[in-house]
Amino acid sequence: MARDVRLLTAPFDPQAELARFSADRALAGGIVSFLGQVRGDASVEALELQYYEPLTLPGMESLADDAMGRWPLEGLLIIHRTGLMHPGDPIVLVSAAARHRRDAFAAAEFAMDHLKSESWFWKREKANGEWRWIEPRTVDFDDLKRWQ
Amino acid sequence: MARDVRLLTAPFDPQAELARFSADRALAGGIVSFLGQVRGDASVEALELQYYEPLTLPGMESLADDAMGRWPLEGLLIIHRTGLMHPGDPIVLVSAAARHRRDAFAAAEFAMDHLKSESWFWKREKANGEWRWIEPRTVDFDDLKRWQ
Amino acid sequence: MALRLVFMGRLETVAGSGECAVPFAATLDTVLAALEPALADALTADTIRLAVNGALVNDTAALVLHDGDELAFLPPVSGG
Amino acid sequence: MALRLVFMGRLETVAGSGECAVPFAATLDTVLAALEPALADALTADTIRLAVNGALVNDTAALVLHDGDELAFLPPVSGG
Repeated sequence: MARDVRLLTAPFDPQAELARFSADRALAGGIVSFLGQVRGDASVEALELQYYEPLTLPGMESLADDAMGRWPLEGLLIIHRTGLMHPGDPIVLVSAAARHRRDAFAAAEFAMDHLKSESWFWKREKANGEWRWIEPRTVDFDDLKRWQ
Repeated sequence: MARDVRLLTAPFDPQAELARFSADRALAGGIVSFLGQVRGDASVEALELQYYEPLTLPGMESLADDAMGRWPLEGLLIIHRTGLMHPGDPIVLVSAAARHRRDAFAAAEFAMDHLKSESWFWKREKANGEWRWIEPRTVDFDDLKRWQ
Repeated sequence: MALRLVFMGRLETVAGSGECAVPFAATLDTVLAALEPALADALTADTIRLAVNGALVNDTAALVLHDGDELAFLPPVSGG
Repeated sequence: MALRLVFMGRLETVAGSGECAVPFAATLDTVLAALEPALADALTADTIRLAVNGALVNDTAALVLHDGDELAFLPPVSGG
């Protein structure tokens, strides 16, 4: 099970996922993981992520295939939440396992940069009782250019 | 508790450490972790890491301070095993939490590159019943040059 | 005979709901002409992408619609 | 009156143990001269660093030892 890509509408336990993923990666010398969680800013009360079924998961699967083709990985895990989340809730977990450390770091960062700027998610935040749609951030596009 | 640096002579549970670290990092948007474990190559039966008490832990603490000074981190965790280990055993866990993803990736990779090439550890591997000391790898020094 | 329209992200706020059904029309212009002008404007902004039945459309002028098609209007993504 | 010698990594294999006590001597050369020649050679290779009481020594020629000092001989590190 080299590639595991999931789009979840309910909460998940990132440590349990990582424990399972690293137990299955006996050959890998190194596993690099990124965990994104809803920030505990006092101002943000909730966050909602929308997805569009026909595009979002296929896009994530295609991103995973791209990463697996670029680096010699022992495994790649991409889990992304959608729906309503609150401060501290896990949003995204990316984990790349490789024999060589640099490959695992590069693949995990590549996957995150693309998830952040190219994946089919729309986000809104609730602050002071008001929902507000989040526009794309310029810095995310700058991050993406590094891989082109 | 922004900085947590430990040198352990007994096994540790990386997922439990990560769970605790990420629960304490409420402000961080992203946490990048590197887990190194003894490779499950059929050939390597055991691995032993030696350290020299007066240098090894102080060196790791100084490395952590350096990383905290270079990037705006919400927290940095460095746990390193010593002693006798077997395939699948965790060796090293580095975890960097930051508001911005790029900072967390850079700090975790910086810490790993320095642990691999500059830290006071001596490693030997047992294969086919014979212990053999491991020499430094050229690639580790190349990795290090990126930060200079 | 109908089409299904899907509004993602802030377009949902403009439309007042995430999706609706409209009477069938063969071209996008005819579909848009039957909508509230403010919504039609938002849907035709330069940054909005269109997907028909889950496939992105690059040339909307050449588009020929079929009964039952799902048209999804996609603002710029805002990151996971 | 004694010194403690510590042999890390592959030097432990050459020395046959990780540490030993030797009679006090004020200079490194005198300490080394009293050891097995094969061990003394291994300890003075270009790649070996010396730490006295946990502090790295850059100029071993200028080193003056004191009773009870711990001399650690450190081969190149092999990565965590």
